[in-house]
Amino acid sequence: MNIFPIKRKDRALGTSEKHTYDIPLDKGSGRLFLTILTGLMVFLMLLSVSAAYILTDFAQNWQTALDGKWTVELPVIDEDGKDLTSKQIEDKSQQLLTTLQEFHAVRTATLLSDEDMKELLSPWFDTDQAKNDNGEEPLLPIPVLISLDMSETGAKAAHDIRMEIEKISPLARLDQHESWLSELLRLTGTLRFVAVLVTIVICSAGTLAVAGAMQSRMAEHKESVELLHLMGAGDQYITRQFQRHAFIIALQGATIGLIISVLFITGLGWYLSGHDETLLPSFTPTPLFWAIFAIVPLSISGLCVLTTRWAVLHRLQKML
Amino acid sequence: MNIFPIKRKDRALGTSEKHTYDIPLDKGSGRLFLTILTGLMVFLMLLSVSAAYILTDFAQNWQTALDGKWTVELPVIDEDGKDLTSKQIEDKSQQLLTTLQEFHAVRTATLLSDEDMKELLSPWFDTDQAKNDNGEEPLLPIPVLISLDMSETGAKAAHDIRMEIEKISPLARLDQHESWLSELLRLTGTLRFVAVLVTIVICSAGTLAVAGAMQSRMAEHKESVELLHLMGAGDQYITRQFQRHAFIIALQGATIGLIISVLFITGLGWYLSGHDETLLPSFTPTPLFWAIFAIVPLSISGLCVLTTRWAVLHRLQKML
Amino acid sequence: MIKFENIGLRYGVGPEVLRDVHFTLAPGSFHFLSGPSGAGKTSLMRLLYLGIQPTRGEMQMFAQNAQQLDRHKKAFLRQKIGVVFQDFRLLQHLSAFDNVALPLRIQGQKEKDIRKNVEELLKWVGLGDHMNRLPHTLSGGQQQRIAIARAVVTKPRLLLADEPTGNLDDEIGYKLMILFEQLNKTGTTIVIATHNEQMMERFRHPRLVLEDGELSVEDAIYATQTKKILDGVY
Amino acid sequence: MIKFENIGLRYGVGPEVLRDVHFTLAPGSFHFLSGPSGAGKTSLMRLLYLGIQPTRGEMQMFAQNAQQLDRHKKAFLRQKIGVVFQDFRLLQHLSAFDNVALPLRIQGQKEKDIRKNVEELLKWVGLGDHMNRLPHTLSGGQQQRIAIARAVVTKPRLLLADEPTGNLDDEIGYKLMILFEQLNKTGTTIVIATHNEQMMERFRHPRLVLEDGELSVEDAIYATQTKKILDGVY
Ligand SMILES: Nc1ncnc2c1ncn2[C@@H]1O[C@H](COP(=O)(O)OP(=O)(O)OP(=O)(O)O)[C@@H](O)[C@H]1O
Ligand SMILES: Nc1ncnc2c1ncn2[C@@H]1O[C@H](COP(=O)(O)OP(=O)(O)OP(=O)(O)O)[C@@H](O)[C@H]1O
Ligand SMILES: [Mg+2]
Ligand SMILES: [Mg+2]
Repeated sequence: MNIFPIKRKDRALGTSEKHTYDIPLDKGSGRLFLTILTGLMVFLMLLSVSAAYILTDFAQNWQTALDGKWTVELPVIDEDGKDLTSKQIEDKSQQLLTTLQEFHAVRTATLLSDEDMKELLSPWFDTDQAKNDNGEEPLLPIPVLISLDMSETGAKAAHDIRMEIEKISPLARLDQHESWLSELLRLTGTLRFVAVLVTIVICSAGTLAVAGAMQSRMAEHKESVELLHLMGAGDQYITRQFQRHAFIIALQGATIGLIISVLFITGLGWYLSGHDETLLPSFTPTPLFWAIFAIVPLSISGLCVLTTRWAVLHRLQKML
Repeated sequence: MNIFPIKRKDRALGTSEKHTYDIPLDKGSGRLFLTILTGLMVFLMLLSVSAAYILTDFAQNWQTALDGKWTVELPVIDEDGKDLTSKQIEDKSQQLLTTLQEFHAVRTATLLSDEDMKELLSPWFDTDQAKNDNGEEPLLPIPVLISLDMSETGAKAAHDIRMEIEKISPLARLDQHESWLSELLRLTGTLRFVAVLVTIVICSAGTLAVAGAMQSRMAEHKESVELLHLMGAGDQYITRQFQRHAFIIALQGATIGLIISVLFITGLGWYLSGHDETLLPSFTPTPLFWAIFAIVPLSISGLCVLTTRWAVLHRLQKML
Repeated sequence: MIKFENIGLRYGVGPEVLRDVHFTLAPGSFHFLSGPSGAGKTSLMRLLYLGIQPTRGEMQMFAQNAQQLDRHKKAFLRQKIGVVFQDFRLLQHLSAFDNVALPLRIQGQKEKDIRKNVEELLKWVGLGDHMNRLPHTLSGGQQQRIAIARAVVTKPRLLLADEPTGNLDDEIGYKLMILFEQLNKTGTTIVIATHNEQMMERFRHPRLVLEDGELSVEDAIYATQTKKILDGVY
Repeated sequence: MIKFENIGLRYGVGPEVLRDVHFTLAPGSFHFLSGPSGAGKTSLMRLLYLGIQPTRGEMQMFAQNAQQLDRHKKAFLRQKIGVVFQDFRLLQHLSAFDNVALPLRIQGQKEKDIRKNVEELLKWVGLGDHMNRLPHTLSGGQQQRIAIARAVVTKPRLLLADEPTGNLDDEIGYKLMILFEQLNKTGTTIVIATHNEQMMERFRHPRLVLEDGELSVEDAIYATQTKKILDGVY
């Protein structure tokens, strides 16, 4: 009973608000905690899931761009370190090309044109200038590259090709891309694994926290819950109240988390695009990527509701 | 009323524990929050205060070590870039030394011996080896250094000295240490300022949080507080209950914070000492430094108690 | 309808509060439950509304063994029981109206019917003007009337009232007793725990008397003699 | 000792609960306060124990203007008043003993004296075996007796009891009335709000009757006639 009613006019009048909850879950301090918790869960989850997604995308890019693509590299110097003439280079590369095309495992072999080379090297050298300043020849001895599209990438094919090209030029080198590609793929695999792990940890911790919070809310409103029981309310009826409460709070928290993550990821993308464009493959968000941003908050809300349901039912079972 | 008493044998028996609080402050969820809060406050505060302390110590070290110490540097090459002979070096340096010692502003001028030089340079070069491999001469042209202990460090003294040494050797250079010393001092000043700022922010935020927590605890136990009032309990009596509660919790939190900080700082010191001994001046904790570790937790506990006192009294004044 | 056989009850490891309690309530019967303070009236009520389990003995309610019901059946059975608690147990954040409407909402009735029934009942108990007030702004007697209204609004098959007129003046107390009588005429079995001798004298109903944890049943006729004398007074 | 002049009270913007209340209580007097449920008995009590301020009028208590006291004096004045609340207001985490000891501890009495006094009083109200129990494990009547013990343990100069026997059987109710009478004989001014006609008949004391927010004082002699008839019954 409020014994200082004059001080609070509205309460003193005592007209209550619209009936929404049988149990006053919408009041009390637990609310803010749960909102922040779900917000955080959604934020971290979105970060790790989108990181995993982007990594997968990168890995696929690298894989499709480079899988089955080998390269033969022909330096433009001879064994004694002297520069070859244009004629010599032309001859050697034509020779290599024909030899390589005869291999069964090679689908096509293409000599990379100057244009291709320029593009390939542009991030590292100011290739335009290098050529123009000295007329025909570039300042640095740019090697001739022959790109191979392989139908077969076994060790035998590699061995055979190596044997052949050595005959033409001992300095020519076969690059299978494999070592650094697999390195990169292993790295992204690890990162993806970490992301999944983080997701799992967040989910479990969050689930436990939600369950704990709900059980403490139940303890707080024990008397009301017992009263509802004694009036013949089934477990479902009582659980629904908590579920609704959890759903509203989770949705609020999830929205906040979603907004923060979108801002964060957009900001990060903007920052990265302004800096090292060449460092990472460019990533264009697909519809599926954006779908994650709808699915994650909804699933977390759903998870919260289910957890609540489980926690409340579990506790109710213990009551008489 | 507990209507499921059979399930909880102890409660059902209903014998209460020893009477400690008129208001059941020791129960409920606010407790953990306050403990963690004070723990965090103490931890952050200890970090920033000891950072400020160590920085002050460093700054003083640098100041006393370098204040009033100038250096004259004489390169061992002539104007055309050719190495000077040992004789030439000897002559020039003796000439400089005598000239410098005649200045009124110079207290003493000392030629740094080879030993001194070796020690001075040891962090950067493997000076021992440099000398031994090539007999007498070091690999790099190590300049001759004359250390000056100044009784006066004004701009005029600097100008006069510069004029004189230029006459002897145009390449000789006067190093006032001032630019990098003042740079360093400005940096430590900034850091110290940041530390003080952090301390103030933590204190204010913590104080507000404690006040808020206490007022919400009061709201939670409004009925009990009102009842005590109606029984004739004065504001002091009620406030004492909250103060005692705050004190116990704050002390617990402070102890936790203290332990964590000591572990943290010891760990950090151990890590740093294992790595770059030359990067930072060594720091030996003085008794005053350790006193901080006693004072900060106690002051924070005191602050919590005072804040609680203020918050509770303030709220009580509003009651009838 | 209700049959207690050899019921014993103890709280925790305390002494037996009820011992060898043995009685039958016929459908449509009306009993007073009396006994000194601390005799176990409220405890017996708790057993009847399935708030606790007896330590021993057998309880039959609505022709079912009450100790072996599953949760669903128990909830269903409780919907047929209306309870006025000794300490009211109103939900403090709900208005008087919502407190009374609660059992109807739990039973899933239509909101339109609920409004009509609840408003009518609240007017009847004299709280027509206070329907939207929160319990803590009402007087003790007004709160008790809400508790009573909440217990009878579902027209339960068993009504348990624990000291339902302790905070009410005689006039409104008698008015509520007449409400109980009317409910009883429509077939509701009623048990009222009370200390109010005057009320028990005035309304002739058999009494269950608890003394030292043991229950004895006194017939209504016993009390008639005294009642005639009192009838002259009022 | 207590003088109300033209006192009016309204809660918030609601209607006036008390209107032009006007009365004087002499030191050592004993009054019943009656009136239908919702008449304003508890509200008048709240004014008397300084739980609320009147909206208008003048209140004299213990020869002081009660509306102009500073906080310290108010606390001191409240220590001289014992209150039995209609809803008990026991502290649920304290044992029966500690609940009763609380006002003595607030007054700063010695722990040894407290123990002796409280134990004696609890035995007297029949709770000697339940001293270490928490309130929620006690029956309604037992809780009410703790509330009464807490109000009288300080031997207050003014005792306000709001429906103090609503949950008690007649026997213990009369025993407690005798406790109040004894306290009254030592000089305590007593006001008891009650609906219990029987009790008011039996103990001849003047009545303050609240009706429609207005107070009238009925003398004890008025009730004597009826009492004689009743005396034959019991
Ligand atoms: N939850 C509980 N835990 C332990 N003991 C209890 C509990 N509830 C009641 N008791 C004890 O059981 C006994 C009977 O209590 P009960 O409330 O049934 O009495 P009652 O007849 O309703 O009394 P009253 O008329 O005062 O309400 C009392 O001695 C009481 O102390
Ligand atoms: N805190 C409050 N805020 C608003 N109205 C209130 C408040 N407390 C009481 N009232 C109203 O004031 C009127 C008088 O209440 P009060 O509690 O004084 O009655 P009472 O005489 O004690 O009744 P009862 O015998 O039922 O206890 C009632 O109509 C009640 O609804
Ligand atoms: Mg009872
Ligand atoms: Mg009242």
